Amino acid sequence: MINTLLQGILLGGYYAVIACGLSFMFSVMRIINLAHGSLAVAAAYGLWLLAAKAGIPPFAGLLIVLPVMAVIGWLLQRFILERSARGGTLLPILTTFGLSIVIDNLLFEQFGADTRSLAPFIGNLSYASWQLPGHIFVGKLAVLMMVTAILILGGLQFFLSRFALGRAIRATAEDPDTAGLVGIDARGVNAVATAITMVTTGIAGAFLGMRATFSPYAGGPQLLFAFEAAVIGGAGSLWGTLAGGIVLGLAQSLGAQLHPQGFLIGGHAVFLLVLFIRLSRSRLPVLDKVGALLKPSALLNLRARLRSPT
Amino acid sequence: MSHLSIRDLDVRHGLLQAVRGVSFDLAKGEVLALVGANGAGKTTLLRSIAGAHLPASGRVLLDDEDLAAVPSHKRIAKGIALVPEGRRLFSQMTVEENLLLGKSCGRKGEWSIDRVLDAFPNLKPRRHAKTGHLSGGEQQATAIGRALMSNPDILLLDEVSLGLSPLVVDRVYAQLQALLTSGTTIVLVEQDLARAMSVASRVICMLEGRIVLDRPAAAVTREHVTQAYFGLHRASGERSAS
Amino acid sequence: MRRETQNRPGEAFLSAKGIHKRFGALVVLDDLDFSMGDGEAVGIVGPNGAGKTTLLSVLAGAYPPSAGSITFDGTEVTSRTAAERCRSGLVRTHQIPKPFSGMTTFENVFVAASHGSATSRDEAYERVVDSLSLCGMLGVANRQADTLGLLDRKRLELARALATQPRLLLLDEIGGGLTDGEASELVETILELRRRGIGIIWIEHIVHILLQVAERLICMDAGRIIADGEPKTVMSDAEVVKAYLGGTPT
Amino acid sequence: QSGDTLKVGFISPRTGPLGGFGETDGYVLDLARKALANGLQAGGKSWKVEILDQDTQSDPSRAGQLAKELINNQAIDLMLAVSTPETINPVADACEAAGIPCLSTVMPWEAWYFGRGAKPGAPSPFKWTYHFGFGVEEFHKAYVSQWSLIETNKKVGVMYPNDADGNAIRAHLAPALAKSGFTIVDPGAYETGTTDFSAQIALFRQEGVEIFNSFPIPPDFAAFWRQAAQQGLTQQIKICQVAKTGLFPSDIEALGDLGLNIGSAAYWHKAFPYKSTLTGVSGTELADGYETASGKQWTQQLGASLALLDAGFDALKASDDVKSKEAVAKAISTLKTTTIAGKVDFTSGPVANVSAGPIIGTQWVKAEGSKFPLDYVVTENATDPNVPVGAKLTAYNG
Amino acid sequence: MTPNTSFASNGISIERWTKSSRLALASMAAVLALLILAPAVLGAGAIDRMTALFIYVILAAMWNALAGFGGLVSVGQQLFFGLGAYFTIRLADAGLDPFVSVFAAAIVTGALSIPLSLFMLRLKGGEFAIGMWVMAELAHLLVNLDRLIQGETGTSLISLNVYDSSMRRATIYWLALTAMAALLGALFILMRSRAGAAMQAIRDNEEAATSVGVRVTATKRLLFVLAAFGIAVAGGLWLATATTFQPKTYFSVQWTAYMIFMVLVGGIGKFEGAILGAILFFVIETFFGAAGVWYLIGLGATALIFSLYLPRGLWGEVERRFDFQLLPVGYRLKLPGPTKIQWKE
Ligand SMILES: Nc1ncnc2c1ncn2[C@@H]1O[C@H](COP(=O)(O)OP(=O)(O)OP(=O)(O)O)[C@@H](O)[C@H]1O
Ligand SMILES: Nc1ncnc2c1ncn2[C@@H]1O[C@H](COP(=O)(O)OP(=O)(O)OP(=O)(O)O)[C@@H](O)[C@H]1O
Ligand SMILES: [Mg+2]
Ligand SMILES: [Mg+2]
Repeated sequence: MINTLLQGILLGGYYAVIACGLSFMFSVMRIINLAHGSLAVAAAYGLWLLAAKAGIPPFAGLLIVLPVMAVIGWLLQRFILERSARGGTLLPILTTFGLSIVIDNLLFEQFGADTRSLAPFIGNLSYASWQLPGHIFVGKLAVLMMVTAILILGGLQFFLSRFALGRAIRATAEDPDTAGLVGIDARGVNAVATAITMVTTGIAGAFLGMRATFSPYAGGPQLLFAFEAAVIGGAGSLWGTLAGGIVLGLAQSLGAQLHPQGFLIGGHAVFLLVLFIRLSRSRLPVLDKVGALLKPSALLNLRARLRSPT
Repeated sequence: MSHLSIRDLDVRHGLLQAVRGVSFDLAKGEVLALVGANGAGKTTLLRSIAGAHLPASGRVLLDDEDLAAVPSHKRIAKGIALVPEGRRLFSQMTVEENLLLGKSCGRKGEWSIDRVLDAFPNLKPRRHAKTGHLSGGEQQATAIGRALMSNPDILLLDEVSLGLSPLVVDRVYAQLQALLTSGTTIVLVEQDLARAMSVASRVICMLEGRIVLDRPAAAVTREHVTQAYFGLHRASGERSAS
Repeated sequence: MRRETQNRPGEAFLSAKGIHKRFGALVVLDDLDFSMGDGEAVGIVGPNGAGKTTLLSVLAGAYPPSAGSITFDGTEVTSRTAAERCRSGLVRTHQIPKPFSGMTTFENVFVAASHGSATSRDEAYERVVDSLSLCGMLGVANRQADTLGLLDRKRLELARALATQPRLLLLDEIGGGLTDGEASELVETILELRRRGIGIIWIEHIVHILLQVAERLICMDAGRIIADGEPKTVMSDAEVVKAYLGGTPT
Repeated sequence: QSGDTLKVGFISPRTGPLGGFGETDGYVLDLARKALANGLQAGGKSWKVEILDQDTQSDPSRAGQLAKELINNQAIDLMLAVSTPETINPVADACEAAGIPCLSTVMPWEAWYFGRGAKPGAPSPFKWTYHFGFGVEEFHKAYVSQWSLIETNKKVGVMYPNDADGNAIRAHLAPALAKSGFTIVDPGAYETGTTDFSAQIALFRQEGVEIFNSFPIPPDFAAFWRQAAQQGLTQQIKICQVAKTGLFPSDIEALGDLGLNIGSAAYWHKAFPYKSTLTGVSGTELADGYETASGKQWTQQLGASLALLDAGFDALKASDDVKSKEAVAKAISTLKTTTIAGKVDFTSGPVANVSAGPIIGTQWVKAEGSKFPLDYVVTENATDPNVPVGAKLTAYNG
Repeated sequence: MTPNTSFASNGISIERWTKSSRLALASMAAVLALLILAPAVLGAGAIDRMTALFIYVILAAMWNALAGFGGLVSVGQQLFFGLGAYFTIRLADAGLDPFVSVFAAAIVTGALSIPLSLFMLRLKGGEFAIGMWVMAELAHLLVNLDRLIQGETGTSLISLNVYDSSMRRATIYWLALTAMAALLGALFILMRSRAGAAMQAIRDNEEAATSVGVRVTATKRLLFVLAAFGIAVAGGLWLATATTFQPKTYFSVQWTAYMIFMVLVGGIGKFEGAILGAILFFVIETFFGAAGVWYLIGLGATALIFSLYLPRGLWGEVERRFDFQLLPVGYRLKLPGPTKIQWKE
């Protein structure tokens, strides 16, 4: 049981990493980015190319791939997302859907259908583990992902709420015209925001490639988990995404305990349950407290309250 | 030398011409009351000065520099700040964050969050509330505060007192008075004529996109303005030659 | 055209008892009692953030009170939705206008006319044209609502509310930003509604307009009613002057 | 002109997630077209042959649409469909509906037969569609033979997904294996796309299984097997026998060191001693030819696709009237031939419309002196003794 | 259909039809009538393709109704597509005639969508969109548990095999044609009705809609259930044409992606837009489908380019440029003469 819980939580760290960039776009910039998975896979291919053809190990490869991703993000915003975001919330769905098809198939055209993985290039990290008493194994890569998730999501949350640029990003996302009127260079800020997103997407791609295998069309299946984590986490909160990832991971692990096919069903069912409880809070006072606890921003408020004397 | 000058400005919304051939000059420290009926084009005019809406033709000059190619976020860095009609706050962000955003352009000056909260004490308890949850008046106060945070040279206020209770209106006007002494130029859209003329050094009345009256405040009576609203001045060539 | 009132003489047309409203820890309405008779015109003033709009929202059913009950025309409506209250004749306008931005002015009002009370389509058309002309919006009838200026949006709020054939109209700051001439036309319109027997609750900071219509004035502060009565008396009440008018009684 | 032209449809997944299966089809089709350049002799007449190859993009809906398009607009005389239920079943259903003979291979025949609505014991509901290749029985034979090569406790941990192969295997293979003396530890079906397998791994560890058997798609297996290594399961596994994943070298390469010594089963291997009836090439010639032409390592799909073409054209040759759909269907139903992938015999199948084919135990080992990192060796030959065994099975954890 | 209601008193009238729109409606009716005869003249291939087109039109129109008119953006409409097909298989297995099953299944799906709506319709924006997707996944997994379906293997609607192939083809064609015509007609009437106006109001501002008396939940539910029903019909018909039921295929998010593509390319919120989008998608698929990877890349690029350069979609652009509507659902007020903006009359 403890093992199940532990593995579930660690799995949550993986989901949180995968969801991070998506959540950033979804909750901060209000863009449903259907190309998120494809972009992550593209980054994984970048790392694979460096590792397999140039002998640069993936962790070093990140030093090359992440800046490239940032530049791609910047270009993406300038030439694609900016235009489409102006047309409301729906249009970016079409844009990023189109983008994902283009990316997937270009990858296929370039790399074929072969399954690839970054795991062969990182020694035994992909399956190395620490053994705890009670036959519990903790995967090193899983811990690394969890730590990364905490660092990225925490760092971004801190950046968004405490830094002028972070505030500018949020303001621009809400109303770019008015952002201009208060002196924010909306285009620039959005391009920076997308660049940040793409860096996190690049990291997601790296872990995706190290944890399992990928092929040109591998982006889609990961997308739904990422969305679930982001939505459970609640709009506007990146910490929430971490919580969302963990809730999802736990639900799946526990679901698998109940019934072998319960892994996916458990995750989906808990996702819907969380939404339901959140909705019912206003109607059923009993659920009020549970819902408030489930809303990850409650945690944040608590922290804020603890910190500020008022 | 005029500080802000508008030359033959035409602004359109699609087919509709909202501002037609408007020209005027403002000296530093002047307070202009811009009045006119519903739909006269006041908001459109202010927005095109602030760079939020591009004019079809004509020019906006700041200290003789043409602003045509200057986007809105750079105009505020040059000192032109707008309190937009309808507040346009960032509703997901708190009062404090909205005010801090007013500092984005990086202009130095004496306005700070504390000073804004002193000017609008009713905001103090709502400092960490999201502005989307504020009352109408609280929002308006935040919008004014946000513009002040950029320490503007030229402050454009669209419907300043809209939604403010009389007590707060008094405070706003007291603040404007204080700004005047520090040499800020102000353009004020205000329907309460008595109020507007108590601070204004000049009154411009617009009708259907045109200026139909432009006079020093001292030389204008309530009747003049009221007549101008209905277009009675058009024939008598009241437009100033400045 | 007006619907029959069911209430018996002596009973309040609209009454709210013990209304509390909290948003998290913030108490916005604090044990507030309020009632009014049929066809009455009540003005509400009060400093910013006093809870006026919140009171209106609770009365109209936009959100439920944290505690308290509301009866309208002899029926308990506390748990009714805003839409149900609207169809029984209790309708509000929004302080910050909420037009149906993708539809034309005409269509905006048509939705209200055809859903606010049960009617035939032709009757609904009739009512749309009536309220558009009453609010002077015939000229912009075919304009998409998101191209309207702020004042037209406010008028649209009024026209939409009118088209539902209300018996009690809750108005939230529809007089701000009007020129003197426009303001007196607005007063005329409201008086016309009064003549048609429609009751009015009107929140307004432009006190002199309000006084031309209101027979009774309420001043709120910090979620309570601090003065209630004949407008002149309320306006000169010391507490009102202190909290609201700031030493310049009109 | 259609009077003397035979049109044959060939549908396979060349792009999309199943693209690995179709990767070699271009090469195989080239060979076939070359062999047919001078026409096909059938019924005492020489026919011009046109092979109309189509790519399903791995999309079953598209597969069905393509089949209809070939039937309706191209008036094909015979349909060939290859690789995975996602490709074959929609095509076969379209042919069954339109009355066009259809021959297919490379998916367990149970999933083809029962998966399309046939009921056990009842007469075959299919008139126009035929399938050849491995089924559960062959897996059973191959596994029993392979797993007896190494001393184990005969405890088998199985991971069968809730899909075509998985369900057919669970229903029929597991009981058969149990009968042959193996203890089956089955945590139950899992859904593809599962990313965490702690529950199953814990069970296998607890039960002390030494043989592992699975029918996963590559991403599922990679996630599972790394986790198994992480949690110490792999150290106790002596035989890791996977199907589906491990068909193609890239799946195994992606596993890094963990991929070495994984056991697999092949529906074709270049060591098969047969020659293609259509092109005349042998197994080694086919594999080497492909490696030279493409620069990539040979895969077992080469032989399977070519075998389908072999069988299809053999049936055409054997039919009384190639232009009669009924005659062609009849020729298939009585077809007896030996393709590059072995025997095809519809007269003695396990059920009507099906001819069972071999599946051979194999293993992925580190390659010596090759430009490719892995070598694919035959370790047993129970289902087709003609195939030479090339190497001794090495223990996974050995 | 009262074309113009006049207000005799002051010469004001409300226009709902224009000359061109009447003509358009008449010619649409004529085209539909002609299409009935198609199986007698066209070849089998053409009939099959047209059946696919009709199904696409249904899908696009339903998604457009939901998102374009009701503001309910769902990425999970494959839920109903899959359920429509699944129940068809289930009912046919129970011995019902396969063609009858298609419509019975749609009714079952529509009925199921009612309790579902109680929950889903309370979700907003992105949560609704993703929530529907999750629902679809969940339904997919649950359907997989059905023994008849045999997991991802699926099964086939072999009871159709009793019909002779040309008869079967023509029947499916006529069913699809009828379903499309009926659903489009129902939708058009609904959108022109008062409920239609209410839906658009809800889309634009739910709170305001409630405050003027619109029954928000009931109205949304009407649309939700209609869309569920329509898409389930499409799913059943698709199954009838394809025979094979593999859950993964029918519950694939790709179906919704195609709906989004058709609607946004054609013009969201425009009745004509959805139809045009479906035709466009169909044409692209028919002519370039064989190009494999490059077809898919082209499809993606088309989506991209449209979203960037023609954000209103094809029909939206036509409407804007030429200011005319063929199938108008709105209202236009006609005044007797030029009127000035006045506060009061
Ligand atoms: N986005 C828009 N699209 C089309 N027309 C517009 C738009 N915004 C404003 N207009 C029209 O332009 C004209 C001028 O509007 P503007 O808002 O500038 O007037 P105003 O003087 O500020 O009026 P108000 O007192 O109502 O605020 C009006 O007729 C208005 O309806
Ligand atoms: N949804 C909400 N969440 C949190 N606080 C709210 C919410 N709505 C209103 N408030 C707070 O409740 C108080 C009363 O607001 P309300 O809008 O009723 O004031 P008001 O009297 O209408 O003021 P004004 O004259 O400025 O319009 C304000 O302090 C406001 O910030
Ligand atoms: Mg204005
Ligand atoms: Mg208010």
